[in-house]
Amino acid sequence: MAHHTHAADHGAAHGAHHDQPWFIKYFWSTDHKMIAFQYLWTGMLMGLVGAFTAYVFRMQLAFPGQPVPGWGVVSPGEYNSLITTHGSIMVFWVAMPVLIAAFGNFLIPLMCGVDDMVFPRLNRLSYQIFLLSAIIIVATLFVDGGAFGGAWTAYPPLSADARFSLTPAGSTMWVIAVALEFVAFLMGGINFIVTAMNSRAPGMKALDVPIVVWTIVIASLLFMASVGPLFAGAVMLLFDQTLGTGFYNPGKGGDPILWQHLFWFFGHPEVYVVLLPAMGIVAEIMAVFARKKLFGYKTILYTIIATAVLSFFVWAHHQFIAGIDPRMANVFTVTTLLISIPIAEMCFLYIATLYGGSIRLATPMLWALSFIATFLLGGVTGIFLGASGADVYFHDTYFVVAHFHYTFFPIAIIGTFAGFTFWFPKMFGRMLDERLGKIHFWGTIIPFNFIFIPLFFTGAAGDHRRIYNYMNFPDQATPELQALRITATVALLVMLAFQAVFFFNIFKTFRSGKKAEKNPWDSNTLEWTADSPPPHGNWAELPTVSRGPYEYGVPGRAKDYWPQNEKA
Amino acid sequence: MIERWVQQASSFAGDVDGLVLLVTVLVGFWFIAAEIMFFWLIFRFRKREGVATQYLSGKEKHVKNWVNIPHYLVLVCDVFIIIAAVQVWVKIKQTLPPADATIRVVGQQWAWTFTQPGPDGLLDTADDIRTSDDLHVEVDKTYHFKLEATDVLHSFSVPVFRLKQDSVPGRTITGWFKPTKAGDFDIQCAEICGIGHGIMAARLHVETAEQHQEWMAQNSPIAEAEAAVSDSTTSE
Amino acid sequence: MSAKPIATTRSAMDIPTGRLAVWWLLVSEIVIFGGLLVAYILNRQAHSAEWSAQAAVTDWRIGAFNTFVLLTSSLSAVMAHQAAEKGDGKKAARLLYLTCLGGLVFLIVKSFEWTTEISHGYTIMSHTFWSYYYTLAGLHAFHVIAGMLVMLWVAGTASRNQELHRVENVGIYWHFVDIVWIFLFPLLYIAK
Amino acid sequence: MSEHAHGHHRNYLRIYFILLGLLVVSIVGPMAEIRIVTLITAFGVAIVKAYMVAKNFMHLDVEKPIIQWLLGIGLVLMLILFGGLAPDVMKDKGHRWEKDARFHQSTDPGHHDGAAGHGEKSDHGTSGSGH
Ligand code: HEA
Ligand code: HEA
Ligand code: CUA
Ligand SMILES: [Cu+2]
Repeated sequence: MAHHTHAADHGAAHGAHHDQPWFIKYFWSTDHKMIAFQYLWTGMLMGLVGAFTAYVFRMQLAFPGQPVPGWGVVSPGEYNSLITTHGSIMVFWVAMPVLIAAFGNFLIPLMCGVDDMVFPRLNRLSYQIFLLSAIIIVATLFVDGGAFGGAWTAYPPLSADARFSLTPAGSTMWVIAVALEFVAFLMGGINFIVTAMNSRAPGMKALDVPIVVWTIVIASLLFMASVGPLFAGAVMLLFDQTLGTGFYNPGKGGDPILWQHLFWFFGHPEVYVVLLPAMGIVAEIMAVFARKKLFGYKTILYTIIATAVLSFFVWAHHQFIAGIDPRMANVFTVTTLLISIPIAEMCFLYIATLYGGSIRLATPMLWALSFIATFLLGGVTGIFLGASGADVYFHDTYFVVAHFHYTFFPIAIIGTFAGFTFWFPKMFGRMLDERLGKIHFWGTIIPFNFIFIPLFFTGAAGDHRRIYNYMNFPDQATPELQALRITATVALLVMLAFQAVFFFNIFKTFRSGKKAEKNPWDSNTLEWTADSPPPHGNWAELPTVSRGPYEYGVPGRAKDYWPQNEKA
Repeated sequence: MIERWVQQASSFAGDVDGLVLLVTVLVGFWFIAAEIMFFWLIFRFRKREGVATQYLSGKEKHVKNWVNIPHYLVLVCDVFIIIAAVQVWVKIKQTLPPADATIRVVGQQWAWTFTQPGPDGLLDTADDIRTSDDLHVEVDKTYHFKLEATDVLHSFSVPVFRLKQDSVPGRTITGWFKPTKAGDFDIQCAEICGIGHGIMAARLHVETAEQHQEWMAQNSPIAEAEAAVSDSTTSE
Repeated sequence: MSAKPIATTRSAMDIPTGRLAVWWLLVSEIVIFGGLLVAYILNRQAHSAEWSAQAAVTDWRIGAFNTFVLLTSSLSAVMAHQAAEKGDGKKAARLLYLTCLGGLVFLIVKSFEWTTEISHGYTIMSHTFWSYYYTLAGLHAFHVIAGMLVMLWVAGTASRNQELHRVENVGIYWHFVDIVWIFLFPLLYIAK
Repeated sequence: MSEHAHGHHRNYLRIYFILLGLLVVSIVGPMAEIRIVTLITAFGVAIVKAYMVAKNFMHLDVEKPIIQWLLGIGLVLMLILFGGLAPDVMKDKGHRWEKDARFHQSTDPGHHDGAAGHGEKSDHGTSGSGH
């Protein structure tokens, strides 16, 4: 048959590509590693945009009405636009592209021992659509009427009608950008899943696959299975905005709550879509730097799957008080609390992995460990919100904001830095400076806690979200609360200042960093058997696999690690 | 817990705070236990010369129980939290104790309108009192509210009551509260509703019976109309 | 770059890569159409009498004819697959062109139907039933167009006896589009 | 297809004619205008038709079980979505809420502002509802 499936893996991959024009090399490449870098740098740039918006609106909150350096006075409309853009960008244009697309693209072929993704051109197209969506969302900041200001959740009728939102161009562009981003990730997701399913190295059984590959694949799957209704919903929203249909307009027989369901049916799985890859990255790093086999690889895998399954049953915990049938809240309280079970197990297993290890606190490990330490707080504060009776009070307060930054920040920033510093030698062939790395680590992690711990308290004290100036609310306009708000903002400024160290470190390493060997961390997984950086095609001869990824400290061996490809 | 920052001024505020306290204790315990264990392990198994790492798969009984037993206990904690949460929820949102008065609360961009019965105690009659951004209620009376919105979503949030409910255009949502403490408090809009969301504040005045009578007498449209001589009462 | 990466040719799951990808594509399509259909059905249940009055306007004969057209095109698609399996690329291509023709007839009929309805004042704005009607059928028609384009491309290569496995893959997609219509037909035309 | 056993030959034409027959049933059945008959003939038959296309044309029956699972999961998710939404979107009156009659009698394309009642649009505007 024409597509007989076991085409022999005829050794040598494509030769290196010389003398390509730089546009072809950097923008038109179908090499999975180059596409990973495109996602990585774009995500990083978008991270800076997201950080800048956070800076502007946090300054406004700490010093209401004062002009913000680099922006000017923040009007109420601008405030809404800023937080909406911040939330949307951080989730869809930073967390997703970096954690799933950048690490997924880079790691899946390398860890599975193959030369590329199964559909390289689809992969390239996926990035291009993503880039287009990123340009559109950033452009909204400059259009007439300003960027969309209806929050990243975009609840109609506010989002559906320019007469309510007052951002005619911004809200339409927002919907288009988000929909395009979904398309890009659906394409990418198919690539990731099929590559991991079908193209693994000979000998690599399902349970020999590193956890991070599992998590990225399951996350893609989760995305794919949950985003459909919202994609349809986004089309409907677009029609409501541009054609005047009434899908969400009660005056025309539509229903605004419908959107909320469609959004959260996707939105809740989405938080695990970004959580899981970060968890996977952390698992890899912890195993390597604790020199330990993961504690219960299989159980970790089951908890990941259980989390993914349960995540489809909890969505309405975001809508407890949105006017849904109150009896439904009880169902969702139960499911929401149940989801703490697999995640608690996962955390416990990670902690247990440290037992009996020989822990080296290199920069990537510091990031990985701090992920666990901080995510735990984000996780347990979710329980307050999942308890419906308490959510009546906490809903839409800063307690929620602090909760999800204690999850999102570890995931999108800490997890990213962990993975970035860990795989940097493989990606770019040079070793980052450890001392600068540690300065950057402490300069990020300490201020992080000083930003968001105070916000738990302002939230508990009744500060609502998306308020541009608390001085309009007598009970909230107290000096004590203002002091907390200022603390958060100042900590943010400190954190932002320390990011300079990070960029300096990259800059310095590219100029004069030490060359990286193939396997600088004495790691087991396949990517470390390729050159640093791997050439086009990754290996001259594709590897085969003889064992699982976490055989550290196997008794009776001279070395404390045992690469997956080494013959027994 | 919450009462340290925000007063309790409704009959169910104490229930919510009790629930929050329960959750704090239960998850707080596990949070702290997990963190202590975590940092201790990092310290205990830091890299030392000549000490090799151990090879454990996670199936060994003596170590596995360190994960399994806490895991079951967490499940038990979950059950307690679910029971407590549902109880509080049912009390606030599902049951509807008999009302002494019913008021209408309408959110619109960007103000709250409150309609309450006048001296006759009935809503939608000529003596209704309408106020904007000020809600006067009497302490220790049970109120039902009918929550509506005219344009976009808003959310009727009264922190001192521990009460919050979105108002949805096209729906009338019924709820209740019973003030227990006199004083003036914030009402906020808790759902983003456009550029005025940040100024959509109202003030809650919980009054004693006498104060409330007095306020009603002063503000009754009938009284005003009578004072303005014969003109018929156009209550709108 | 033009040579296929080894990744594409491996098959650890024992399912050819292309076909596996099409199945995944269909999973994501199921939830897209599914979400829209769920919204439509719920809304229609909520206002059943009022919406039925609107739905009475749609012409079941047109819907039935188009169902017939799509079923027929599915037949030719599956026969193209059969021919491709036998290695007869030329025949497969001819059958694929026939399938495309089916798609074209479907679209032409649809456009007449829509023009008539719009000229009678039933536009996407006039009632929420019609909003769903046009969105559902429009999304479906969009898939028909996409399927036709891909099919033309596949037929081109198949006629040179290359990449014959693609005939099956595009066929699977086309049958899915057919199935969606099988459900849209009663939902939009029959239930009054 | 090698191992992908299409070995037993299907008579596609026969299946096609059965499908056409079912199409006729789904048109004729509802003409009786009996609700239950309509439901069975229109929607029940649609399910049968879809099943036949999936089984015979898409060859799902001889596909790897994992594929059947995947598609099945997609469908189950839609049922979950339906179940979660039904108590809100499908009903006019729920526990503690009802949809406002003023909001859904009209098919008029005009905006609902006027119909919504409860007073004039706020004139507070951006100037604030100051305290
Ligand atoms: C990746 C991000 C992420 C993650 C992982 C989570 C994880 C969880 N979230 Fe969070 N959440 C968000 C991101 C995230 N969330 C966002 C963005 C919002 C707001 C969106 C918006 O409105 O803009 C939100 C809002 C939100 C709400 C709605 C609040 C409201 O608006 O009123 C709720 C309510 O149930 C909730 C609950 C939970 C729960 C129960 C978990 C669980 O998964 C946590 C499980 C983990 C643990 C429990 C920790 C480990 C366990 C132990 C240490 C054992 C001890 C535990 C017990 C005894 C239970 N979240
Ligand atoms: C991943 C998600 C994410 C991240 C990381 C952040 C980061 C931050 N967020 Fe954000 N936030 C959201 C998601 C996120 N936020 C969402 C979804 C909302 C809700 C919006 C809404 O209500 O609609 C929100 C809302 C929100 C509010 C509430 C506004 C309001 O309701 O009025 C506040 C207030 O303080 C805030 C503050 C901050 C701050 C100070 C940071 C700081 O941590 C930012 C610091 C940033 C950096 C330090 C960037 C450094 C990173 C790089 C330089 C890139 C590195 C990249 C690579 C290595 C590849 N955020
Ligand atoms: Cu009204 Cu916010
Ligand atoms: Cu959630």
